[in-house]
Amino acid sequence: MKKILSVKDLKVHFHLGRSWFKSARVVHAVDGVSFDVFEGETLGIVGESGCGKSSLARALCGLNKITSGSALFNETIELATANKAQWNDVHKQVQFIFQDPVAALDPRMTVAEIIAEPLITLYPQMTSSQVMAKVLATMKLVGLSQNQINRYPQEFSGGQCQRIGIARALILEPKVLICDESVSALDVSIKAQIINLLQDLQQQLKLTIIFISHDLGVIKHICKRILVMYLGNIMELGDKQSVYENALHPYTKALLSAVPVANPELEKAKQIQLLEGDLPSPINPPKGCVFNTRCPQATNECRATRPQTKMVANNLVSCVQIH
Amino acid sequence: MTEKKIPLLDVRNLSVEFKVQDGMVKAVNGLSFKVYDGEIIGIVGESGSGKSQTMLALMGLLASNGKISGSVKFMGQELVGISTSKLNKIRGDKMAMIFQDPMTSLNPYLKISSQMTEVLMLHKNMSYKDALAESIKMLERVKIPEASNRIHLYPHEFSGGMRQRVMIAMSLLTKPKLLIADEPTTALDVTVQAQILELLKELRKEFGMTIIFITHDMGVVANLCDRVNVMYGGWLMETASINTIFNNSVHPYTQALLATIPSLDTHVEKLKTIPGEPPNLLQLPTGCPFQPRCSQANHLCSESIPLRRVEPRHVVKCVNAQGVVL
Amino acid sequence: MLKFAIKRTLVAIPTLLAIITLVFILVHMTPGNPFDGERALSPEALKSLMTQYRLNLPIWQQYLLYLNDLLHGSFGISMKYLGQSINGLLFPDNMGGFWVTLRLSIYTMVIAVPSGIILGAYAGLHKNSWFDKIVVSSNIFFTAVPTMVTGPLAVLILAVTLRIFPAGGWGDGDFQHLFLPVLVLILAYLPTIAFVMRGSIIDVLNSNYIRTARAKGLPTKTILFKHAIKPAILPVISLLGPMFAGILVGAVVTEQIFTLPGLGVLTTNAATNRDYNMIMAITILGSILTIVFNIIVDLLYMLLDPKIKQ
Amino acid sequence: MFGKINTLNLDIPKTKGFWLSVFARLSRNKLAMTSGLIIVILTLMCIFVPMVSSVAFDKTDWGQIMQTPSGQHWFGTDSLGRDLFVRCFIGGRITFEIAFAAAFVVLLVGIFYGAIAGYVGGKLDTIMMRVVDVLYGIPFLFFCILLITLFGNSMALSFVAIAAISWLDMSRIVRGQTLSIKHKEFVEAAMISGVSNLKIITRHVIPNLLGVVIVYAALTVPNMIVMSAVLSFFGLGVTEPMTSWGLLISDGAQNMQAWWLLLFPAGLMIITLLSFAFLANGLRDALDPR
Repeated sequence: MKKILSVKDLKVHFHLGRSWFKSARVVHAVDGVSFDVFEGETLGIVGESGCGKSSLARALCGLNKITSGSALFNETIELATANKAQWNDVHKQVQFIFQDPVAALDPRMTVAEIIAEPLITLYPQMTSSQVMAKVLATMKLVGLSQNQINRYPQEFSGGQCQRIGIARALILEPKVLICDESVSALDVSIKAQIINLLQDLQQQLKLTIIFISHDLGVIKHICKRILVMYLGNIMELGDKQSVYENALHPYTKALLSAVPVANPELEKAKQIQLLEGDLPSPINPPKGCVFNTRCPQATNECRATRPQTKMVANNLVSCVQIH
Repeated sequence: MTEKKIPLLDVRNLSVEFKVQDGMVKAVNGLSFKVYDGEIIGIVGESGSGKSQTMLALMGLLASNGKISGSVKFMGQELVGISTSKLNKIRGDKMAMIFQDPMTSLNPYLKISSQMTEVLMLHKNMSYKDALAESIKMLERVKIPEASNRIHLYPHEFSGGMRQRVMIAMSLLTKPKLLIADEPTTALDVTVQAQILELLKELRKEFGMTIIFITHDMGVVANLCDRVNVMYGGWLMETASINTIFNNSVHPYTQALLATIPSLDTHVEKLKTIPGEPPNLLQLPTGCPFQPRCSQANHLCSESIPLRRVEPRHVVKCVNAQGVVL
Repeated sequence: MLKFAIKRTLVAIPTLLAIITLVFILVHMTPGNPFDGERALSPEALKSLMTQYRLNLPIWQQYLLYLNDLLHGSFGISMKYLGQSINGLLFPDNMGGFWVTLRLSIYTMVIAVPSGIILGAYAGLHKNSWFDKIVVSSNIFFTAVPTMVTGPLAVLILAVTLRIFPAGGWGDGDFQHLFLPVLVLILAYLPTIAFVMRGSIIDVLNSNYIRTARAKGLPTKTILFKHAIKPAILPVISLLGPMFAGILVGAVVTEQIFTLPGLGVLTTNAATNRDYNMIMAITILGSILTIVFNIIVDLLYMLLDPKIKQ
Repeated sequence: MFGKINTLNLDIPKTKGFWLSVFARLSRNKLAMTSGLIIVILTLMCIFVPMVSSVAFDKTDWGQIMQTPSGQHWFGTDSLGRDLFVRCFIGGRITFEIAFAAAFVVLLVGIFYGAIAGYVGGKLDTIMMRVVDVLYGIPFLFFCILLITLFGNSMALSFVAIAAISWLDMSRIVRGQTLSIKHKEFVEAAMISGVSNLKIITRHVIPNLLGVVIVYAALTVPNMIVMSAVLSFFGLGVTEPMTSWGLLISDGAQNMQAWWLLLFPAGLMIITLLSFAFLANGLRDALDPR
């Protein structure tokens, strides 16, 4: 299977206000992450707030600048050093679905203009009739009816706005779709509609989907391979079966046990591994393994050395204690 | 389980409406349910289902353009239409409430100590010294490290999870009979949410207070609650014990809601969806608000629909339900 | 707290320096010099004047000397009243000049701010009552119509027609003569303070933490005076900074209407007589006052808002 | 871009665009519409009354000094026997000219300066905002008087002086708006569709900015009127025999016993300023009906 994206030791850091009193404070949002994405698969990136999953996703589509490390797209374009022309090429093949469906649409533009903008920008040579044909086809694809074409975003519900956002992304016929918490802002009944839509589109258009979420239930339903992140680092990476059934990393285990399941018998019987304390600040992450401040099995070795990611059973795990 | 004693909370035909520019928003219409002492009851529904408005109405915290009708008896005392001064005797003392957004629910300009001691000094007329000691004890009880000096800090010096613990500690100072929690863990991370849910269960055992827990997350309900009220479009669709709701619920909406949730234990290829859009509270259809999206809808659904008791304490508001009409 | 005060003052110094430099450069960019238009001066008289005003020195030297004077609190010498020190004109010991403007501004602030807060709070608590409508409409009227229109009208009605107050003049600053000018100034600023206070009370009372306070069963008095007062006052305090500069200018305009011997008359004389030094002095004095006042407002703001203390 | 979007052949009705619905809401606001009407009428009178009137604005008539308003002189005459009615409207014309010209400059400089500072951000933004802080430190009246005394007293210069210091508020508001729009997700969506920065500003930032700018523009014009009046109150800017509302009011204030000399120009000014205020309020409500 072709590696559509291979990421090596990627870092995304933000510099907070450089006031000349205090030294510049740096947020280590993504702190050395390596993984590959294969064509046609659905990779889930899961983690709690502040774990860097959004910063990683935004770096892969050019919204955040890559501080260091490499991200090779389609085995040809290196995203860390891509120029404008290369980025335009990447944008044609990698598109992004945002979390807040309404804020992702310009209130002053009609549905037609919103959906057509990427096409008109990246394929200027297309004629007006070609553009309109493409817009109508993509609207049908995502379940929007033709007579909504002249409407404005305020006239739509959350779910419909997300469909418009998806149509805008698909009009370029991308290879990769990055969804950043794309269903988290929706009501339960509407969430299922959009999840099913994404799955149908993936089969129909042979899309590779990178789905970012804090909701382990949604991730389990949609994704084939799961990547668990904590404070800018990868804790565990493996296919759905092995991560959900026999997780190895203590954080993954604690995370899975903390998620409430919609089944009273299971919930009452469950033994929850409570994590003590709060998430440390990404401005000065803990030395050694970043999880050591909250990990029930933390030892001095964890506090000293930064664990290497290694293959154990069929999971990639970065934990010193697991062999 | 027959009617053993008078319910702690008895809500009869409660309706809440808001006057807005283009009409009347019917947030809650004709809600009736009972809550018994010591229960943890979950109120579940999507946004716009009226779950929060019900409790805000009960606590007298509705927006100025809100109108309440019907009856709510708390420990036998009628709350609808009560004067603010009488209500102030109850809320904060026998009845307490915690809210969803920990970042804005505490006064950013006052120290935690002053926000906690004022409750005890008012309702239990304690001195500041005793109130402070009691507050520190309660903060330690909700596992806040070095409570004795952190109590003198300001809210912005606490994390989201810590602040929610402070809110819980503050609400339990006067040992209330009823604690209303309006989505307290929705804004928190999963691991922090688990801490708060476990804390609530321990405190319930220790103080024996009744909890009304409002949420849209069926997993949280399964973890915490004894009984569940399912609401939609301002109506109470079904109320039953936790096992009945999850395993043999009667109302089509409850069944549909459970089928759409991608929970950890679902192994289905494709999620069942509920077609259509959430209800518009300005133009609710006559009769059942779920009718436009319901797979088992028929012509009866648009008339007024009676409450039917399918079994003791399992009440459903649907034409298809078999049971004695209340 | 002190650390913040020092930091805030240090930040203000470059701003003040920039203003002084800007004004200095503007003044010295003008073609020719102020004396050539004057009555025919003999060459030596002209030369001695030039040296007296250091105009013969290179410009940067003049600038440094000027800064040095400023540091010693002297604004140099007037170009109209040859040889007379500007400080004497600005700060005469008969309480005229700058002191008049200062008194007017202080009286206005002292009366307008507290009453604005109280009236605004009352209007905010009784939304859409007749009193609230008065506050809102008076805010629209008095923000739109400046002192230079309300002033003369007040004189026409109260002084000329009804003869309750003198039409102008300082009369050694007694109540009689001060009432109208201060009234006009208060009317120009009190409605704005009240309107901002009204808006902020309404926002605060709709906030989540006030809802928590009500859920705790606290009496209305406690909710208002313990929980709501600080957050409600903050927007008004941040309004006072820019408002002070407005009041300073308002006082100068009012002095013109009521012919009071304040900065106003000094400014007009300096303008008509092209007394550059005096205009420069007044502009820099105005800037110093505005910046000092902004520092005070920032410190006050910081006192109330714990988030800024760290 | 929009050229390529034509949905005409699909005969789908175009729902009311943003601006149409704003105008519809505005026209329902009686107060705002009447204020707009008053402003238009006043502007027309300022243009045509001096042209059409039989008496020239500067024709002194020693026989008619200080006449109370009469059939012949509707607004009465001033200390030189000149007809006040004509002078009020020639004064109005000058005041409007300065105000609209200064407002135009203020809007242009303010929007441009604010948009760049807001969009580019970083060091440039801090520098540009430091400049604004410095200029804010100087009370505007003294700065204008300084400029006029130094560079000569002409109408054109008073307009430059006012504009030179009034664009500050505008630039701050526009900067704030640009910052908030820049971080909105639809701008990021445009970025990852390869849209150039310039196109993002013209297609996404400016249209979402116009609402606030229009409201503030409707407030800038009366501010300019007041500033120019204050300057002429100090005898700067407009010089005799030409006049402006500021001069007329300061004349009126000098000889109070002739009440009409003050009442008519002050009345005109109050009506104009209030009309702009109500229009601005109407625009604000129409643009974001919360």
